[in-house]
Amino acid sequence: MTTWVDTSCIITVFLALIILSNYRVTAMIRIFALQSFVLSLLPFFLHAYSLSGRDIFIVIVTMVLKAALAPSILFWAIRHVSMRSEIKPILGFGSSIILGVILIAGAFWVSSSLKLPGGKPASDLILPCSLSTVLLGFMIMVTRTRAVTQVLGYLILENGIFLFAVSLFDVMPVLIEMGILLDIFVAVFIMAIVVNHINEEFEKDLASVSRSKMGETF
Amino acid sequence: MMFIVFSILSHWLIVLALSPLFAGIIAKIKAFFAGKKGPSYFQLYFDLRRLFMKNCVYSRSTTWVFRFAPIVNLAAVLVLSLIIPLGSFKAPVHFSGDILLAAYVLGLARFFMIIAALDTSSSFEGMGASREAFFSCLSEMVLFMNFITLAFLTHSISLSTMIGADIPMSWKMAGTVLLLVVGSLFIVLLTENSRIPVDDPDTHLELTMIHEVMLLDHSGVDLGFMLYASAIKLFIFAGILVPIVYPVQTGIPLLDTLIFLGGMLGLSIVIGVVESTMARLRLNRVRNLLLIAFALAFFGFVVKMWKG
Amino acid sequence: MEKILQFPWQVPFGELSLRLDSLSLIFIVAVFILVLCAGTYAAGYMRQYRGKRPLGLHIFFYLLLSSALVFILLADNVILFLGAWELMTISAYFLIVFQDDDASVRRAGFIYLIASHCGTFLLILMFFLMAHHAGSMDLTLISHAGFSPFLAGIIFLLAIFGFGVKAGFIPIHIWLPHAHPAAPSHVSAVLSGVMIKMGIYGICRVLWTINVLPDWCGYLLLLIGVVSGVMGVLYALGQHELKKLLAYHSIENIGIIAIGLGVGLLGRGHQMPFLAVLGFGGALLHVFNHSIFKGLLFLGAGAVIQKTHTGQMDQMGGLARSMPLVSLLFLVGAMAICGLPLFNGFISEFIIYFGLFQGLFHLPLQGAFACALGIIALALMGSLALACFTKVYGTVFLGEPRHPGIQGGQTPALMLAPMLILGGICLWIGLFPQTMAKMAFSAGAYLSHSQISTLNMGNIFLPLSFIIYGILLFLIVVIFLAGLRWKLLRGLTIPLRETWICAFSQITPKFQYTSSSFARPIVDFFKGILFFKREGGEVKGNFPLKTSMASSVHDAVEEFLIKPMYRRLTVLSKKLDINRIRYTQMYLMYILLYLIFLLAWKLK
Amino acid sequence: MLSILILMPFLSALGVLLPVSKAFRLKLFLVISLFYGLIVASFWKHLPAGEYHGFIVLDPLGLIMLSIIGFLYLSVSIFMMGYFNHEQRSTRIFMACLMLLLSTMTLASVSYHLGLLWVAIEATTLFSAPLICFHRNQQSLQATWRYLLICSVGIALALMGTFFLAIAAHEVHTLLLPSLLKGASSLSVDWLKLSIIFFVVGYGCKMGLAPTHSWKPEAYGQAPGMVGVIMAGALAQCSFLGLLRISQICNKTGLADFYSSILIVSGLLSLVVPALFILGEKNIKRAFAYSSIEHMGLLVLGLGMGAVGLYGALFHMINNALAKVIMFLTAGSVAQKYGSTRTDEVTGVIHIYPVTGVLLIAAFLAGIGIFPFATFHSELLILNAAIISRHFLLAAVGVSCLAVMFIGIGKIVLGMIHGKPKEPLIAKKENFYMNMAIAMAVVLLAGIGLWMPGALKHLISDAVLLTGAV
Repeated sequence: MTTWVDTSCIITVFLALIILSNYRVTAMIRIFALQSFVLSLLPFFLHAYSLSGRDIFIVIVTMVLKAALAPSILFWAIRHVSMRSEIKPILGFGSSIILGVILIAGAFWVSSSLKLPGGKPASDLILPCSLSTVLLGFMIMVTRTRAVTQVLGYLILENGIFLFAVSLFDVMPVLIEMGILLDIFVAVFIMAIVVNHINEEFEKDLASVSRSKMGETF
Repeated sequence: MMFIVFSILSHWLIVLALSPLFAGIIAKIKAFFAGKKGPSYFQLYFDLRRLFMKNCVYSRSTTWVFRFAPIVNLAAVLVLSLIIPLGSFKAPVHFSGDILLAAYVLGLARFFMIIAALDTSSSFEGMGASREAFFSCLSEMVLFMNFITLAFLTHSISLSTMIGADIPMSWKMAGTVLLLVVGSLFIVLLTENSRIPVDDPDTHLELTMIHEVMLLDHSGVDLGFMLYASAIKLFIFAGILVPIVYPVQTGIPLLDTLIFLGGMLGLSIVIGVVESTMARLRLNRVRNLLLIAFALAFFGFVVKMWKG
Repeated sequence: MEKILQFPWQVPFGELSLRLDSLSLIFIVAVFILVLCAGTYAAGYMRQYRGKRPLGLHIFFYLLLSSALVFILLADNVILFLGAWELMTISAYFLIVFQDDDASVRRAGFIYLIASHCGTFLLILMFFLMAHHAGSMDLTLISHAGFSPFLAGIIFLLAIFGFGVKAGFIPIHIWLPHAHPAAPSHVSAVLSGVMIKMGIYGICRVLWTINVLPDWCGYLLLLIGVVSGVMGVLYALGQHELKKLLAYHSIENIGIIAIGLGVGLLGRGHQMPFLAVLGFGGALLHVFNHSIFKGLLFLGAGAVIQKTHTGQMDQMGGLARSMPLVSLLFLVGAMAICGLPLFNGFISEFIIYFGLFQGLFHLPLQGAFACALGIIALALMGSLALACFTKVYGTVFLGEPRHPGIQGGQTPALMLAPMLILGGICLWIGLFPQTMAKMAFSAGAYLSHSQISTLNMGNIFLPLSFIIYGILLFLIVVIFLAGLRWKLLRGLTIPLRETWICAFSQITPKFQYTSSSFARPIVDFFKGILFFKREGGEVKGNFPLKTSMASSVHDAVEEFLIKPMYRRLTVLSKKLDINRIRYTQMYLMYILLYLIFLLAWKLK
Repeated sequence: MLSILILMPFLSALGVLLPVSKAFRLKLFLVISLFYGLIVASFWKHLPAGEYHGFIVLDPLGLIMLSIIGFLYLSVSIFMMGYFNHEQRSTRIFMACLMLLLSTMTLASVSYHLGLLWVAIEATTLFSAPLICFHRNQQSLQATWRYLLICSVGIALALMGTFFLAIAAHEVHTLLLPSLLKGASSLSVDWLKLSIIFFVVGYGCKMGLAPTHSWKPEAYGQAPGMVGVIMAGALAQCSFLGLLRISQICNKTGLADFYSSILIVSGLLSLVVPALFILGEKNIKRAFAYSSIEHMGLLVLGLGMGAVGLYGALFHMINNALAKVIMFLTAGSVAQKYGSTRTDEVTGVIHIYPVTGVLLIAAFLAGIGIFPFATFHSELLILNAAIISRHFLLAAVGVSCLAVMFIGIGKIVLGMIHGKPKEPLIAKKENFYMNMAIAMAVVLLAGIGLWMPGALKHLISDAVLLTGAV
């Protein structure tokens, strides 16, 4: 089963890289949904032979939250604020790919010095891949100017964390549940975006908001 | 006690009696060089007598300060005169630090002179006052530089010692130093007593006046006091200079006094000659003159330090 | 003599330990006299503001300031000292900005606050260095610890800058000439009289605490004294505003004090207790004297400004006739500050001179040279101060009013009484200096860690008594001459005429020399270091019409150092602030970079 | 007992959400915070027993935090009695969120399980967001957004930190603090280091340490005064509690130097950065925000400097909280009176509103740490710790930053206090509740500065012992 785990890790990182280099919002959301789907299958691969009730629960919840709910909220959001794509990419395709690759390299470099303790890990790719997904997600947030896409980046980052959490499945009881809490948290604050029309406010380019207005209260 | 009182009084007697004569001699010399007969040696005595008989006239804008200033002025120079040894080694009043008292009593007199001048609210006197204030700053600096050098030479801050007994010895040891000091002191003398080339004591009505113009509004007794004071002041400065250049001491009081007076006579002649041969300097040159004097004294100090 | 009281005080490192020794005693006496006098004066002076301003707050801060001053002088514990110090700084600020509807006043107050608070921070560092080294927050214990020359030097420098800001050493004096004119007069009296002396006290305390200092400290102190003194009085000459002029004179006197301290320090360093006592004692006596006569001068200035509603000397004149008593008292103060005989200023300056001459005779060459420098500087200061105060007295009180609006009037007794007291003290010390001199000398001996009984103080007291005889003699002569004059003029009616200005008929007050024109030659002479500016004044055309001339002396340090620095900082932070408006993700990027930095720094 | 403390506000939040009158809400709020305060006060006598098998335990550190929270809520609730007389906006959500925030912060300060701690802090972020955009205008929404984004990133990082810690502690097999400390020797150092870094950055975001501080001026600038108090005084310090917990572990595992070096770096940054920004500032709330960054930096520095510094830091936690009450509440009342918080629009407060003016003076003095306010002592303690631990340069830099800070804040606040007001000089009537709420804090802070209560002293030293700092 290790191959399955490895491939899903690789796929996760790769998809994150694609998203980083992509600027069409709908496409980004779809790819994200795919990534979440792959991730949510991980518990199966990890405990293929000894599926516990907890596994089933995790898989279902994550699938619902990550692969279904979050994307649909995002779609709703962009429909609501009627935006299709980023206005101006801060980084071009090439440069973002290169940056992503560098980040991935860094992630592998850092995690090379860290050994997952306790028995033989399900896959030694999990740690580097999760780290690089986190960094890529971070990078996406940094390079996007729109609220929705930044949230997307955050979701990717959070997928990376989830990937890591899954690997810790039997090291510590409650961790994955905490990851799921994070999901809920995110879901809530996407709502916040939509409800508060933050995006409409953000249609005005932030840079154009004058210093005095920023400084102004009331 | 009695002795002190007696010596003080006799000292004053000499000063009061001789200072106008000293000024008279200088005037005579100048007249001689100008090829005139000139006033009598005793002209100043007559003037003073006349002035003391006369009534005063005051400006409406003046206050008590204006009336008070001449008194302070005369009193100051009289007190000052007590620390000058006339011929003998010691002056009637001598203690370590008496030069400081002297300098500051002089300052007191100057203070009142200046505010009295400003009291008249006349532009000329204001001008004079301002210049007096300025030049006195420099001359005082020079004076103190000389004091420092002399003090450093004699390890004392009492004038009677500084220009007293061991001056002849110092001439042997550090003659150059004393030479420099003498030069700079002479310039101070000219400035402080408003002689040519710094100032002209004979005219009162020139915009380039410094000291003399401050007397414009004084009249009668006050003017008398003022003139007497300046005469005494000149006498005092000469009295400081003479023992340094002419340090002959026999030990017989009377004889010493005579020798001293001889020295004074000589100095008066020198002053007269200088005054009549030199032209008045432009005002802004005066300060350069004073700076030169300072340089001289300072150089003296440095040389002394060098000799150790 | 020293008394120590200790109470528990439950704050970190805090202990309510008070010590009263001969050093703090002389300061405390000055504080009490001046605070009481100024307070009484204020009772009369502040009447004009009743109902217009929050007087309650003002009084509160005045009392706070007074008590803070006392606590500073008594504090034997670092925390207590610093706390009292902070209180003093703040309450003084709120006293200064009393007339806060005037923008310049606010600015002055703020400059003061910044300057002194920065000083405080240096002090915190200094005290903690001391405490860290000695392992105690108690000054008495710290004084028992030995300090390495290097550490002692560092601490000394911190003290010079930290306390120097308060004391107003040049070049860290910038707050002083702004704050004093801005404050109400009784406040300026307290500020200049005692508050800036706290800086001196602090330095003395440090000198006392660290009893072995490297040699250069003495020279540095002396040099600072010379520079501050001369520059201070020169700036003072350049001023047109009465209280600003007085403020600069405070700097000058602080310079004189610093010279005294420097000589004392040199004496202490070279094991010459007599010299040390002379230097320290002279300085401390001058501290006392200055607080008295400067207080008197500020109160007098206040009385004048209250009537004329302006501090511009070029407009004043002839006030001696309308307010004779005030003018007389001001004259006393002026003569005292010029160090003229008869008043207290002369005594302390004489002692310092004496010490300098002793140093000239007995110190090694460079020391002697430094002393000579000090003497020259003192002489120059003396004569410049004389010029300055003849200018003040002549243009403010004598002559004719230069502006129609100027007339004096009755000054309430509540304001006159304290001035009379202060003037009386000036005369008392001037004629009978023994008491205060003894006090100052014992303080000096305490500061130089030497027993006064072992020294032959006659060497200084004898000249002092001679000085007094000389002054008395002078008075006798004056009286005699006055009598003579009266006798000569008896029976004659003295006619009053116009001032005779060389046969010129219509005389107007405009003819008079103004204070600026009076000071002009000196200011011109020192142009090089004074940054003396003139605008206008040149006459054009064959038939010149109206023209105007304005001259001003600018404070070099402020113009060329402080202002540009502050401007730069503000501009920088504005630039950064613009950056703040950029996209949020820039900050996300900072976080990312920070994370990566930490990872790279700590994990490899 | 503790669970009551957590649940009471939670339920009352639900109560607040019901459609009741504003007056009732205010009263309910006041009563709840009074109860809360009383309960916390009772803890000073003896600490309550742990609950939920040691997941929830109150130790001296937690008690310090709880007392701070309690006092803050009390004064805020009193303040609101006056403040909301003039507000038309609906207060339902606002108060509910405040209450939820209270319960979550309580949870955070009593949770002995690092996972639980993380959960609590995440929840606080969620509930504090709506408070910021109380005035729903563009700027406040932007501020909220920035706050949410940055803090959620922080939380994610903190979560990773927790995970790493979990891996480090795989032998202990739990994140309960006591067992972690017991099994400290078995923790794997590399993972611990990694987790420490992520914790510092993650919780640093919530504390607003530079360079993650950028949300602070925005959020505090937009939020109403009370929220500023809660966030700067309680919320930020809750996440500092997280760092304190980490330091407990580090002191056990001999990573103290590693930890303190990181802390000193971020502390220094948080001293320098606001000093660079403050001089250009005109808005009093933003200025106070910068000063709060500065104080967070001081806390972290203190934590990084061994026992003495920690003592100072804990003392400073309390003083800072009280100072923030004074500062932000005064700013709030000024803002409400003038409709602005910019120093060029607000002048002459002392002439029109004498009491507020005096309080503003107090706020200034307390904020920059002037005797007799206790902030003076705690700042000195931390500086002294820097010198004792021989970080002379650090002390010098810190001192100069404090000086610049002082200039910046002074320029703004004093500019407001003095000056010729636009309106005529007639003293106006002021609201009793608002001034009283502030005055309470002033008296307390000055009181501590003049005479530090023995109980407090002991509490702090117990806390220091607890962390095992040397």
